[in-house]
Parts: sequence; C-alpha cells; structure tokens
Amino acid sequence: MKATFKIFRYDPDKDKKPYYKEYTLDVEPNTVLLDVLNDIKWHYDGTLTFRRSCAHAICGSCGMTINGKNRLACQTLIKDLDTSKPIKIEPLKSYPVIKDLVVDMNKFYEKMFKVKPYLVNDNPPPGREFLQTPEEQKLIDEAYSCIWCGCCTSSCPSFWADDDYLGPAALLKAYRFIFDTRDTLTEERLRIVNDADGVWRCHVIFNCVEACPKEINITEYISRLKLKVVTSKL
Amino acid sequence: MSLYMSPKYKEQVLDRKRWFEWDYKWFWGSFAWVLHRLSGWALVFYLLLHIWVIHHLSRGPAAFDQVMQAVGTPLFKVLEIGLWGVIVYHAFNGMRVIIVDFWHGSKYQKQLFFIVLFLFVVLWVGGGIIMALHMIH
Amino acid sequence: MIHFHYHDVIIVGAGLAGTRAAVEVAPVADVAVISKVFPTRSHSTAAQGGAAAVLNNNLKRGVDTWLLHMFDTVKGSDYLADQNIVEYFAKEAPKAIIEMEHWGTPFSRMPDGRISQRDFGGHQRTRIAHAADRTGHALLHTLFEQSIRLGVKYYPEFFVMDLILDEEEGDYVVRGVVAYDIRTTELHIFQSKAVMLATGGGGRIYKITSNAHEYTGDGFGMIYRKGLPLQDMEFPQFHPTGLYPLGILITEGVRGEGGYLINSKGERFMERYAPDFKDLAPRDVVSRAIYTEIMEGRGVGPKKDHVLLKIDHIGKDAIMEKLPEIWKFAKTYTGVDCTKEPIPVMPTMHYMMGGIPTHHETGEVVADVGPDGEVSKVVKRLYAGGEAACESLHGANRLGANSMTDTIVFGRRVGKHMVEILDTIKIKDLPEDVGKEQEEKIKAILSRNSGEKVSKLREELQETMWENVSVFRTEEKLIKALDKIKELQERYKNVYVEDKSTTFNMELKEALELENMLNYAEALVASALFRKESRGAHSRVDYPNRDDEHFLKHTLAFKQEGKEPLIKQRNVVITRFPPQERRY
Amino acid sequence: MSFKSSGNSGAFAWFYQRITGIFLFVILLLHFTIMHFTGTGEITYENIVGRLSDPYWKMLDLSFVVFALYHGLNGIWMAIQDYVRSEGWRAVIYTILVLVGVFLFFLAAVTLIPFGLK
Ligand SMILES: Cc1cc2nc3c(=O)[nH]c(=O)nc-3n(C[C@H](O)[C@H](O)[C@H](O)COP(=O)(O)OP(=O)(O)OC[C@H]3O[C@@H](n4cnc5c(N)ncnc54)[C@H](O)[C@@H]3O)c2cc1C
Ligand code: HEM
Ligand code: SF4
Ligand code: F3S
Ligand code: FES
Repeated sequence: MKATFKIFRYDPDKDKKPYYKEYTLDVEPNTVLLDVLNDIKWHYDGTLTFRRSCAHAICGSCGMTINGKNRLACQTLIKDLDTSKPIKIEPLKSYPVIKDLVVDMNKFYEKMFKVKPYLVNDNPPPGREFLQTPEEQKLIDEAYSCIWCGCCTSSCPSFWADDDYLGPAALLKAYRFIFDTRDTLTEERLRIVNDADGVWRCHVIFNCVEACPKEINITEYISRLKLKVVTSKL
Repeated sequence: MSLYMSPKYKEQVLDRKRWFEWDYKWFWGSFAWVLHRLSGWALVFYLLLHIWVIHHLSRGPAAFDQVMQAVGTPLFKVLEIGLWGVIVYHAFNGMRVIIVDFWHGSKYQKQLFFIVLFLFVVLWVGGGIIMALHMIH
Repeated sequence: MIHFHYHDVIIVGAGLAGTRAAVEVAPVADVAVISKVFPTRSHSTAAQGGAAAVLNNNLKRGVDTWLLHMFDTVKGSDYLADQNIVEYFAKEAPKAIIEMEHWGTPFSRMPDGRISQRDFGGHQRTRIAHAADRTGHALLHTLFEQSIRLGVKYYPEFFVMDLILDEEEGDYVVRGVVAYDIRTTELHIFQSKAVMLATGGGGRIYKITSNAHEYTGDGFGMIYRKGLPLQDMEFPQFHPTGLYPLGILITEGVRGEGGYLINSKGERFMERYAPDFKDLAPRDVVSRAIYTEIMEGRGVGPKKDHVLLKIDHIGKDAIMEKLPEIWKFAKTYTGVDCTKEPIPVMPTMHYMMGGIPTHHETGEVVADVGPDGEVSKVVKRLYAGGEAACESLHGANRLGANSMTDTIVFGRRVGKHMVEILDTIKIKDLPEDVGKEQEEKIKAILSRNSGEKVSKLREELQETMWENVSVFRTEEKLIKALDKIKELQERYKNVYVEDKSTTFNMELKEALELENMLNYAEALVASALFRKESRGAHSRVDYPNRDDEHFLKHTLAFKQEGKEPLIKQRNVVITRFPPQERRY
Repeated sequence: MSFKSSGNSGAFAWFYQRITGIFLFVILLLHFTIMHFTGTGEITYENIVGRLSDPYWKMLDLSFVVFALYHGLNGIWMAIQDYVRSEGWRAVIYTILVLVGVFLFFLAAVTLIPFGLK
C-alpha cells in the first residue's frame, strides 16, 4: 500500500522559511509511523530530523502534530491515519522549532520545574518505607505516569493564547505531589498553582486529554486541584 | 534553570506560535468551549442593551413605549429567537462545565456535551416555534 | 568554537545510575550530568517489571534473606558473578529501595501500606518491588526530580565523544570529557576531578531488540577505543518475551503474575525444561527453551517462528491493575487484547551483562590485569555504573529485576566514593590540543560527500549480529561475524552523511554512534569466540558444557589496532557458594 | 494593585462564576419562560410595572441583575486574562469593567427600586 507523508521541514542553517516536503512510500497498515520516519531518514533522505528513543511510547521523545493532532509517532499506526490524503506531520504546535520536527521544549521544562516537582517530606524518615494504602496510591497512580512528552500543553488553546500559562502537564505534576499523602509541601504548592497564570487559565477544553498518549484524564486532576485551592485557606 | 542552553542556539529557533492554532484538530471540547465563549460575550452585550432598554421604564410609560417600539420590530423578534438559542446553549454547557469542575464529570464530558447539544436543539426549536407563534398573533 | 566548563564531578548519562550518583554528590560538590537525550528520556524509563530487594513484605513463598537473594543471583549468573560484589548488593538493596521510596517513588502498595512485591524469574522469593509495570519510569522520574531539587546541572542533548585521559604514577587518570552540543554541533570540553560513565547498554547492534534507538553503547566504545578493556562482553541477554515481531519488551512480571508460555500444541512447555521453576526460570533458560521449541517445529504463526504468552486467566481486573502498560502495548502494536487472547512473543536482545570492568572496592575502571588474573592498573577517578559497567554482579546471566537495583545500589556507591576523594584532588591543566582530534573527526565526516552510508553499515552489522551471535553460537558463525565486523570497520573509514547542517544533526550523531557500535561488537564477538564453553547466556553448540577448569574466569577484551583483539582473563571472586550444577 | 497576586489569582472569580452560573441557570430560564412562552408576558409598561410593585419580584429581578452583571463581566475578565498579557492593559480593562458594572447596576437600580414604593 502506498502512502504520502507531507512533512514540515526547516533547517535554520539554510532555510529562511519552513516548507513542506512530500515522501511517498510503501507501508503496511500495521507499520508504526516512527518506523516510517526512520525508513525515510535511513533510506531516502538523511537530512530529516526528529527525536526518538524508546520506540514504545515511554520516553516521550517523539511527540509531534500528526494530521492536526498531537501524538507520539511511535504509538501511531498507519491504520489509525487516513491514507487517502497526504499525512501531514508537523513539529508540536506552539513550541519554537529547532529543526524539522525537533522543538525547543525549554519553556515546557521550566514550567515543570516551577511547580517544585519533587517529593518533600519534613518528617524524620521512619526506618522503613512511608506507609501508603493502595487507595491513597491510586490517587496518584495515573498522574505519575506522565512521560513529559509535551503533547498536552502544546494542544491547549489556553496555552496558545498565553505563553505563561503553566499548562496541563505542569498542573498534573503539581497534582501528583499535592495529592501524594507523603508530601508535606502542600500549601506552598497550592500557592504556586493558585496564580493568574496557574490553574485558573484552564477552561476545561479537554484538548490535553485527547492528546495525551498515556490517556491520562488530566482535566479531572486539574479540576480537583481547583477545588482543593478554593477549599483551602491560603 | 539547571538545563544548559547555548547562547547561539537561542538565536536560531523558529517561533511559529499563534494565538490560536486554527488547523489543530477540532475536538468536541474545543467546539464546546469556543461556542461557550462566544455565547457568553453575546449575552453580555445583550444584557447591556437590555438594561438600557428596561431603564426607560423609569422615564415613564411614553418613553418606555417609544423604545419598545424600536425594539419591537420583526427583526428584533427574530433576533430574540436567536437569543433564546444562545441562552440555552450557554446555560446548559455552563452546567456541563460546572459538573466537570465540581462533580468529577470529566469522564463523561463528551456524553454531557451531546446531551447539551440535544437539549439545545430541542429547546431552541421548541421555544423558537412558540415565540414565532406569539409573534404571528 | 570550543567551550570550556569545569565541574567537580562529571557524570555521563542521566539514567538511573547517573542520576543516583548525582543525587549523592550534589549536596557537597558541584556536579554536572551530560546526556545525549533529555534526562527523563533515558532508557531506564522503559524498565517495566520491578527492582529486586529483600523487604519481606510479601511472604507468599516464605521468609526472604539477603543470603537467599545472593544465592539466587550467583546461581543465576552461572557462578560467574563476583560474590563479594553480590553480597554487597544483596545487603544494600533494601536500603536503596527504601531510600527511593522516601524520595517519592510511587510504588504499588500492599493492603497494609507497605511496598508491594511480585515474583520474577530465578528468584526463589517474592521480592520484586514495583510501581505497576512502569517501575523504571517511576524510579527515574523520582531521581531526576530530586536532582532538580538539589540543583544538579544538566547538559541535555550533549553527545560525549571521548574521555580525556592522562597518566599518573603508573596508573591512568581521567581529567574530563570531550562532548559536542547536538543542537549546535559546537565542541565542549569538560574538566573535572572525577568522571562517571553511566551510558547504559548497547542492544542496538542487534536487529531485534527491546532497547531504545539511543542504546548504542557509547560508553563501551569510548573505553574500548582508548585501549582499555571490556569485560564479559560475550554475554548479551536475550529476553524470552519480546512482542512479536517488533521486539518490544513484555516484562517478566507477566509470568511473575501467573502468565505462562505455550507452543503451537498448546503445551506449557517450560515444565519440560525447568521442572521446578517452570516459566519463572532465568532468562537464558527460557530463551533457549523457546528457540528449541521453534527449531523443533512447535512454533506458532505462519512462519512457526514464535510462541504465545498466556495471561488472560488471571482476570481482566488484575491485568488492568498490575499490567496496564503491557495490555496497551499488545493492543496497540499487535491488536491483541491480552485479557482475552495470548500475546505472541519471541526472544529479543535485551541487556548487556558485560561492560566496563570496575574495581571491587573503589568502583574505579580497571585498565589492566596481571598474569595472575588480578587487577594491576586502574583509571583513577574514572567510575562506571549501571548497565555500562560490569561490576560483575550479573556474571553470565542476569536475573530479572536485579539491574535496576544494580543501578541505584552502585550509583550510590560511586557517588559516596567520589564524595570521599574529592577534597584530596588537585586539578591539572588540560593538554593544549584537547578537542582537536574530535573537531577533526566531526569535520571529516561532515565534509565527505560520498562513501558509505551510516544506515547501510549499521543495518549490515545488526543483521550479522542477529544471524550469527544470538542465542545459540558456533565457532563458524562467530568467525563469520568477526570478519564481517572487520570489513565494516574498514568501510566505516569512508562514512559520510547527507545532512551537513550544524543544527541538530542526527545523522552525524548516528555516525559517531556507529563507530562505537562497531567497536564493542568486535569485543563481543572476540570474547564469545574465546569462551569455548556454554555458560549462562553464552551457548556454544560446539561446546555445550560448562568448563569451570578453563573458563570460570572473566574475559577482558582489549582493542589492538589492525589486529584481533587481545583477550585476558580476570579471576572470579568466590566466597560463599562454590560452583554447582545449575538446575531449575 | 497587582493583577497577578494570589489575592487576585482568579480563585474567587472562578468559584463565583460557577455559583452565579447555577443561580442564573434557574432564574434566567424562569425569566425567559415567563416573558416569552407563557401568555402572561405581554411586554407593556403596565404589565411590567405591575409585577415590579410586588416586593418579591423586585428582589428577584434585582438579584438577577446583580448576578448577571457580575457573571457576565467577570466572565469577560476571565477571558481577557487569557489574551491580554500586559499588566497595564489588564489594569485598564479591569477598571473599565468595574465602571461599566457599577453604572449599569445604578441604571437598573433606579429603574427597579422606585416602583410600588410611591
Ligand atoms: C524494556 C526494558 C525493560 C527492562 N525492565 C527491567 C526490569 O523490570 N527490572 C530491571 O531491573 N531492569 C530492567 N531493565 C534493565 C534496566 O532498565 C537497565 O539496565 C537500566 O535502566 C540501565 O540504566 P542505566 O542508568 O545504566 O542507563 P540508561 O538509563 O540507559 O542511561 C543511559 C544514559 O546515558 C546517556 N548516554 C549514552 N551515551 C551517551 C553519550 N555518548 N553521550 C552522552 N550521554 C550518553 C543517555 O542519554 C542516558 O541518559 C529493562 C530494560 C529494558 C530495555
Ligand atoms: C444561564 C445560566 C448560566 C450558566 C450555567 C453559566 C455558566 C457559566 C460558566 C460555568 C462559565 C465559566 C466558563 C469557564 O470558566 O470557562 C461562564 C462563563 C461566562 N458566562 Fe455564563 N452562565 C450562565 C449565564 C450567563 C449569562 C446570562 C451571561 C451574560 C450576562 C453569561 C456570560 C458569561 C461570560 C461572558 C462568560 C465568560 C466566557 C469566556 O469567555 O470564557 N453567562 N458561564
Ligand atoms: S500529561 Fe500526557 S500529554 Fe502531557 S506531558 Fe504527560 S504524558 Fe505527555
Ligand atoms: S486543553 Fe487546556 S484548558 Fe484545561 S482541560 Fe486541558 S488544560
Ligand atoms: S520514541 Fe519514546 S515515546 Fe516515542
């Protein structure tokens, strides 16, 4: 089966402006899109550039906008895409582009760091593990599985409009620690998300949930954060 | 930040950010939100107009009847049917948003949105017919 | 333009081993971590099943002790592990895991709130601490996050090309590393008091592997190219259950939770190969069993080239709770719903037991051994950890879940050791011409306009390794592979790239990686040729028995320019458990 | 006045947007039904003035105005924060919104309150 891939290209060394380049090649319905990109890079056009590592949706490197939707190339099969038209592949929306499909995620990381993404527990550690029941663990079970791919934040209209918005991934990270029964920095974390550019910029648009390759119900956790903020004394 | 970044590389990146990414895929959630935002703004402008109109009451019956005549033309009546649609949409989608935020409705947000759309169509058409009938009378 | 940086400690690699060491050093010294991918993209994040440690939280199969853990590991290693190292490991493992919990790792829990543990192959007790089936992700993120808290500096997307070595009082000594910024292709020289290599393994020399695209053994290559030895490279581990046909890993945890393998006749064939441990036998045993089934015609599928892993009988809820990622992998990549049908699997290249040899006390990299088989020379202040290192914990075959514990136990040890010595070290100036060689190398690759394509050479290497150096080996095949590698090394001298850009030039990086791959592949095959016996993961059809008399020794391979690698043997440390026949 | 401080973070706006939303849901639908669907709602001066003389109706209509104004203008303020990044412009717009709100409330109050009190 033949399919055409229309890929965003930009190399600051030689291009003034980005452009799209089309590649047509043989694929199977079960071919993983990342393998198609590798195939292009290794056999047709060595200059095509993208990030990838694990090849099975766990390292978060290969987030890109595929047919207008953010997803991981290594988790997208050709059969999930409409091959009757060229398949459009762009770098993740709204992040600056370094080259081709490689984006600069520093802003994203900065926000992750802003919510103090590390467990703080001021109590003297017991001689063994902190106890946490399976129910308590379930609260954060889904939230901690975020792989920092950035698909969600890049898909959020609030983030498009407002660069400073913390964004779904960082809010999810904040949730993961605020609702971790072992963490004691709750109040400070709540203050961080309770900012004009924090949790209140979320208008429950759900683009983030649609984009998240780990199928995390991010909006749910953001909503819980909002409720927690308004019901806490800050 | 503790991530090293070469100064050279900062100059090179291509900024392609826009305030709205029109060619991003439209999911139900974005539809719901854009319509909610538009309907909210429309309602505010209507509210301003409405208060200004009603305010003529305090100037006595004559003044009031005069503006009522201005806004009583068929054009305004038809617009009123539109207003009803805007209200129904905003009201029910607003409730959807509240259910999501307050009562863990996020899992069912799509179903809730379909219910909103359904109620919107039924109530708008139903209400619209009644209003149209009043108009004809 | 060449940039200079100084940090007290440089760590190459931001996986579990590297970040664990960084967290240890950060409170007392200036530490920087260099990684060719953003830290959380390191391959450790892909580890699924869990980390082994004696916590005694799940007594289903009896009370656990560090001695039992030690015994299982030594037996699993086919007695090639250094037992002093294994003892240290088994004793430290619980502390290391508890520490990780205190830092926030979201482990799965027992009903009473303690860390949940599960079964794994080759372990007699239920001792695998886990966070669902994304334990590596949970551990790596915890360490990265804590390191951010401690202000560790990161150089993400920097490719380390070489070590800066020097000589001092008869030993080598490390002065820093040469790296280039992948985003700008500018050269950076890092000077430091101590360096740790935590660059992970190198499964990408094989065609089918569970390893990441970035897993190209750069640490191995860096060491080997410098004429330093690699140890026990003949033992790459083939994981029995890679998702057919892609090779993506299906964790041993599936069998730990009650899954089992079946062949085309529906037989639970592991009962024949390992009557006691059955499907929970160590990986070398299970992989050989699967290959034997396939060779004897009992494989499934049109090509009869794989087997099936059944898990649906434990119930949908249990699968969704304990193995959510596995369910998704199978569903996404093969369309199989493992709550209803068995998963198609086949062995996949998974782990490097061998690697950079380290000194058993200081953890420093070994530079040579004497004729008596004892370490005679080290590279001072150069450490190795994680999969890149061969502390010789895993011997000839690693037990599942020992590797993640390995990374944190020995990452921690390296960190502690660095902290102890830092104050005593004086910094010396680097040589004038530092970085010139590497600059030339990059220039040469970029300026060539025709020649050999990187991807072509790499594919030939992967094909050769998969055909000739996988689970079952023969002298003939190994010689064929070695000749091929020699040929590829020659052709590599003429390698070129299409991408001439100095911004994020992935092709250039692949070219540099390929050089490393061709180097340690050579060491691997030469070591395998040398070891004329079958032990652990190394099965020679022509020498089917274990030969303790000649080969109860580590293999060290040294590069010799223009010649076959030089092989030396290093003694194995045996303290508590003398070698026995290995039955499961 | 800082428009980013935690006191003005948006928590209050978010919460009361929802509370007023729920209230408006009931009262607005009721209002529209009465005015347009049931026969009672012929919009003439007498009709309206008659209803406004009833203190309960008066209370209800007044609170309706207050809630609708708060909700509508607060809603606009929430949206403005998405698009307007500069502190200065935010302050200007905020002030305008408050002034508009106060003025319209004044207009509505002088209209609604006097009826029936004479
Ligand atoms: C799919 C899979 C599942 C696994 N499951 C388990 C399990 O359940 N239990 C278990 O115990 N073990 C498991 N393992 C093994 C275990 O995960 C790894 O051995 C371990 O994580 C290796 O950690 P590391 O710190 O040594 O290296 P890595 O995490 O791989 O880190 C390597 C680092 O080095 C950097 N690097 C490499 N080369 C360069 C260079 N040239 N320049 C700069 N930086 C460089 C990389 O960027 C990366 O940051 C699994 C492995 C795989 C592949
Ligand atoms: C009928 C019941 C109503 C309900 C249940 C309701 C509910 C809501 C909710 C929940 C929001 C917040 C949305 C968000 O945070 O993104 C909102 C926003 C808004 N509402 Fe209402 N509302 C109602 C009526 C009105 C009326 C009568 C007006 C006009 C005066 C109005 C104007 C607005 C405006 C302007 C916004 C901001 C929209 C935006 O740009 O995001 N609403 N509404
Ligand atoms: S929440 Fe999901 S989409 Fe967002 S960064 Fe994490 S994994 Fe990616
Ligand atoms: S898309 Fe954005 S607005 Fe909220 S629900 Fe997701 S963060
Ligand atoms: S390559 Fe790791 S997420 Fe796609």
